[in-house]
Amino acid sequence: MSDHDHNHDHANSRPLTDVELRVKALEQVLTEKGLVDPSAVDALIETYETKVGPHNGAQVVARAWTDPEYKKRLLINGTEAIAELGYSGIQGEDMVVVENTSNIHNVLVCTLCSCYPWPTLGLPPVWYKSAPYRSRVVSQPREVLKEFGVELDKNTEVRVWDSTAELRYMVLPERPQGTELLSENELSSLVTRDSMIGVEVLKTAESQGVSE
Amino acid sequence: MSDHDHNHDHANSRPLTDVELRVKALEQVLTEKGLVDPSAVDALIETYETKVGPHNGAQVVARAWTDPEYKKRLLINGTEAIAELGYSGIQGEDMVVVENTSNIHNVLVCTLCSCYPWPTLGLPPVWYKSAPYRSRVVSQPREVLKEFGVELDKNTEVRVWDSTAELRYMVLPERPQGTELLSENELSSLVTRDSMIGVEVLKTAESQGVSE
Amino acid sequence: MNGAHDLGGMHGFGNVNPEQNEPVFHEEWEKRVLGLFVPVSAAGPFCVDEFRARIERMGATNYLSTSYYEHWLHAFETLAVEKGVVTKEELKAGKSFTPRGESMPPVLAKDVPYISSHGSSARIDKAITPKFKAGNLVMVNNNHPEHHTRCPRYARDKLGSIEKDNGVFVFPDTAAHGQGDSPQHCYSVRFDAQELWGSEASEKDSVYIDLWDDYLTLA
Amino acid sequence: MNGAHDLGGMHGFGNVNPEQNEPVFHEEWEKRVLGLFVPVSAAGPFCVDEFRARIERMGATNYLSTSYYEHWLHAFETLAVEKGVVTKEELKAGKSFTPRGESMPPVLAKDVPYISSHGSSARIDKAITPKFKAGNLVMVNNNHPEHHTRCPRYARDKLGSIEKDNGVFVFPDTAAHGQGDSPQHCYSVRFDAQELWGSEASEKDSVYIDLWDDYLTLA
Repeated sequence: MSDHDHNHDHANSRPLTDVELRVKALEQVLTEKGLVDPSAVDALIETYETKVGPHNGAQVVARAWTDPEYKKRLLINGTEAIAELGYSGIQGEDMVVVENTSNIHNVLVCTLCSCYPWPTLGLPPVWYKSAPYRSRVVSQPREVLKEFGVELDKNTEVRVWDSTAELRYMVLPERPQGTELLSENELSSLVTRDSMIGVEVLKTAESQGVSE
Repeated sequence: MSDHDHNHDHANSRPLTDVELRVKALEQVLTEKGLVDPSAVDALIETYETKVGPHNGAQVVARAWTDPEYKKRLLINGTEAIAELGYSGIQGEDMVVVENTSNIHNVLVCTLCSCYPWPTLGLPPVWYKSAPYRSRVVSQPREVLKEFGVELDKNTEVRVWDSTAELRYMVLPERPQGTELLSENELSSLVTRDSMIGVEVLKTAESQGVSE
Repeated sequence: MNGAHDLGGMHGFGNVNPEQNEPVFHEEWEKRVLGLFVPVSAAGPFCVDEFRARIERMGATNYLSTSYYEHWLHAFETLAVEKGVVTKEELKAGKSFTPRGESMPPVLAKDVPYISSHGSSARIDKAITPKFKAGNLVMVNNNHPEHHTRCPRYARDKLGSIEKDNGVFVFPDTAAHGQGDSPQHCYSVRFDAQELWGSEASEKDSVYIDLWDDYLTLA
Repeated sequence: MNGAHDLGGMHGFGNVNPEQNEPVFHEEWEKRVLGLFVPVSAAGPFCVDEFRARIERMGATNYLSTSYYEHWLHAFETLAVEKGVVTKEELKAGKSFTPRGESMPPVLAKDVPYISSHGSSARIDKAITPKFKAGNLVMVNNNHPEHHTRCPRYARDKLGSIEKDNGVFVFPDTAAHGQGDSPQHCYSVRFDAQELWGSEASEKDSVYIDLWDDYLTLA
């Protein structure tokens, strides 16, 4: 897409779709007007394709699991504690971390659009942005979680967080049993994106076969 | 559409649309199975294209304007009073007539589908079945009425009837001023479909130029 | 079902655009669909609640981007298949693959005047004690069933008053899903517009909604 | 605006179908749209509330049948035209018809790390008296504005409790329409699931929603 002279996709030489033409036109017009520098667009893409992603959030979680003082700071002021590890910025300006425990299960949604904590989780997956998830998880969280393979005890309290304002939420998942001997680094490799959205409960290290 | 042998519309020899093909297929399969007699389909179409329409409701209104006893019966038991004039049946099995007065304005809608009193008003117009009308008239009746040219005094009471059950409503519009000398027949020619839905207020005979 | 069909109070659909001197039908195929209503609902018998439930499950974009008679066509096709009257393959091919049945005589043209002028009331002639009487204040239950219901979303959890007892009627929530008529009283319930839509609505205005016993609780 | 975007509690959209090992982007054009967010919102400055309001006005079928980045593209095009940065004709032609401007320097690649890691908080550093404090019971106002709002329809007229005061934030309802920031407190408000969805919901469950002073009344 950095070649703006032709209306063909060179990779497979098919004609561009309407939406591709619209994107191209917008970038082209703004570039000609000197309002967009395509290399800044490239830099942003690279940032969210390679640097910012759920591995960031996993570091935060692993630190919280291993450092009780950090965890305390994280739950009191998520934004500052997350920034300690170098993660901050767009769509994570005001972070709130909610903790899963043996009897509380938190799950995140944005029913009105698709708000998501970019600095720690990266860009949201398609299902998170889709009508089925946004419509159902807020009214039928247990059914939706079941579809994700999470069967909650009826005595577990489910808390759904609907991101209607500029606060961005992140779930601190429960540390799996049997991970006492793992290092912070090993722990972070256990932490999945879905566990930080709250649609996955992390398995013990053994059942995941992580300690190899 | 009575010729089922070709997938072309003979009137303008264009290929049939998807929806036309589906209708044709449904009727054809059911006819072959002996479950549909196409001449019964024709008879139903003719009924609602030529016999049943707002001229029926207009007769009911004109009678109510000229016969106080009839009006009383009409407002107490719409179904029976309307049947006195020979109008009854599908989508009018249980009729309720609501009366517009100098300070009450009634208007009909079916927010959930498009329920409508067929025996007196015929089949509903497209706008009545459309999302703009169904979504708005129930929450912003005065704005919608304004778009229809009806400006209501702020002291007028607006009653919106949402046909959520099998009752079918019909508005008895106010008899226009200056129509004292008109016959029941002349009066019925003043009564419009929209006035019986409640999106029109009938003008005086003079301003309509009906008495010629 | 909280679906796209439940349009009361929604925004963003634009102005009402009435067509001047609108014809009864705009297309020939619309006529056939209208005309098929009676024969199709006789062939593999279904009630109006089953019919509406099928339309509501079309999916939001499909529902909103298709017309009234396309909704009907969808329901006819779906119900004819569900009731075992036709197969999907037959509808696709436009021809019957099994011999003509003997058992079910079709509606005939000569029956049409009687049928159209009699219809089929959903009223049930059964003495059932009403839960409410005119003048009672009632709250609409705040239920959000996934099945068919005729309690519009905008009325839920709202306070109204029973205007009139309409009598005993088939209950759509069960009838739509082959779970019986559950006959019960259906009332005309009056709601202040401000109760439904907040203080921006006129205090003079009201909305009347027909609601069944099972939708309501004495306030 | 009671629009199709306000999806909480709606039915009929089917199951959630997560894609295994989903890539960050599925199409090349999606990357360009993501990458344009920062430069475009700097070029003809707009806030996130203006952005969301434009998406919500796409129309229900358009909104529901297009993807996240198509929503963004729609908002970019609409806002760039509204803000006078480009014309519709230019977008159609894919070329600029007026000379390159001098006044507004574009976002440069070297600025990207700073911008992406700093963002732009909607928090306002202003001492404003909160209307509520943690523990207060509040009713969500039953308003149905046609303009942009972040009060979801399913929460209106419902009773909740203030869980936490998040501080002072830009108010979306005014900011989305160029009517100023109207800074006010925004709270995390806790609702019993049964209050929102009726008795079929679990009595153990709750929903937390962030709501501003102007959406709430002390119960």
